[in-house]
Amino acid sequence: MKLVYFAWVRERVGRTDEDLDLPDGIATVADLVRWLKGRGEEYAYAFENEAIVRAAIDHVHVKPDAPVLGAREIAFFPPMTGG
Amino acid sequence: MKLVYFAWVRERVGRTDEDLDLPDGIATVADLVRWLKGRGEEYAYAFENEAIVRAAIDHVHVKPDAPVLGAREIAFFPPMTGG
Amino acid sequence: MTSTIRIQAEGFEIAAEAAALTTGRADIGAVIAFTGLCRDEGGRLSALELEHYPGMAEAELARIAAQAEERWPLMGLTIIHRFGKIAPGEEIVLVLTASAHRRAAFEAAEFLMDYLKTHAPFWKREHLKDGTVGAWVEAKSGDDLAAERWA
Amino acid sequence: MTSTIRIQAEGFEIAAEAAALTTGRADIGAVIAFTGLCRDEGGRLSALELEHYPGMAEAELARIAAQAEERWPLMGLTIIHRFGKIAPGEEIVLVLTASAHRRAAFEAAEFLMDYLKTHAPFWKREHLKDGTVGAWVEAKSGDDLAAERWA
Repeated sequence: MKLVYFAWVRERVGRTDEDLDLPDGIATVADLVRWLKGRGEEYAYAFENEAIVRAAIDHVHVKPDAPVLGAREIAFFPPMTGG
Repeated sequence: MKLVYFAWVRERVGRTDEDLDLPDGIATVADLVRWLKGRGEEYAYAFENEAIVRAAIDHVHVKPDAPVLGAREIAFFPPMTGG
Repeated sequence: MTSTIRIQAEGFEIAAEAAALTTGRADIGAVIAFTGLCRDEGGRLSALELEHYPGMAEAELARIAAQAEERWPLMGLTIIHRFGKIAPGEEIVLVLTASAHRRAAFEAAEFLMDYLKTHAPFWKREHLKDGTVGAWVEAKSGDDLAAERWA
Repeated sequence: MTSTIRIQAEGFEIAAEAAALTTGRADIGAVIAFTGLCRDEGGRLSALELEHYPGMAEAELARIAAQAEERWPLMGLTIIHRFGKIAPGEEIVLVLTASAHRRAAFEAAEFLMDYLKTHAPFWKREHLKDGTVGAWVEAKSGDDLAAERWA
């Protein structure tokens, strides 16, 4: 599965994207975040305030309880500040 | 005193403007309208629905009870349809 | 504040008017340009003819503009209203508002248009495709209600 | 309905974009052009840098535009959002709405801007006059509240 990161989430994680094989038991975006936080300090820092980081699956905004099954690309980013 | 007319009020009165000496006893715009209506059919027609005709004294919108004393120019016109 | 009010027979250039408000400054975050156009009403009209009250029209637009400036933190404001015969598809009116943030610019532009429709001494009459002169356009009660929102 | 959505590094011409919506038709009565500009924040900023999520940004603007079209009787709609480094005084975003009457055009333009601010995947960071890279701009709770008005 492809993960992509933007703005300060990207800076904290230290990469723009990565391909990861998820272990069993990761059903939702929230599960994925919990697992990522255990992978290293950079992830723990990026997701230290889980409530603020937003997610999108295949270019569509989703909530933490969204299922990740079948996702091709999951993105994490701060609240948007366009316009 | 100068009176000016616009749009269908002008068409009904049959003139764009006129200079009139008002008789005694005309204190307000409403008094003026009542007096004008007695001056001929064209005025009676223009002001047949008094509630709809608007007035301005010296370029400022006024209500029927506005005093005419000191006015240089009084205008009568239909509701505005600009913009 | 840059404030421009013009009543004219000629058309106008939105881009030039917007540039006049914003060029050379970096404190403006939002510009609204409202353009009112002449519709042909389903092909019925050949033109709208706009009559106005010279002198009062300028004074009334200036009063409406001053109210908007008092009410919102504007950094620029432009009102251009045309008179005379205007063909379908042509511009009738331009209202520009500039502010640091979008809400003030949006609200001021809506206020200006609502007041202009109900307070500025302009009257429209229809010219029909068959060559005849049609009716005077009637004022809409919806426009009065819109203006009352700001009272 | 004429609907144009572009995400680009280059600037844009409001007049050309407005003409693309209105030229050759006579049923449009109102056009709103909202332009969002880069402010220097009291002389502090040398630029804003806009990062975006390619692919999702286009998809999200298309979704927001479709919602506006469903909600208001629009005859044309344009959204252009820039990315990259933008200097104070330059344009960041353009939203155009066209309708027969002004209320629909005003409401749709406000809706589009409120949703764009809170839903379109763009992020701004400051570049300071002293040559350093400043902070990421924080989302405003006021923008969330503005977007919730339409829910």
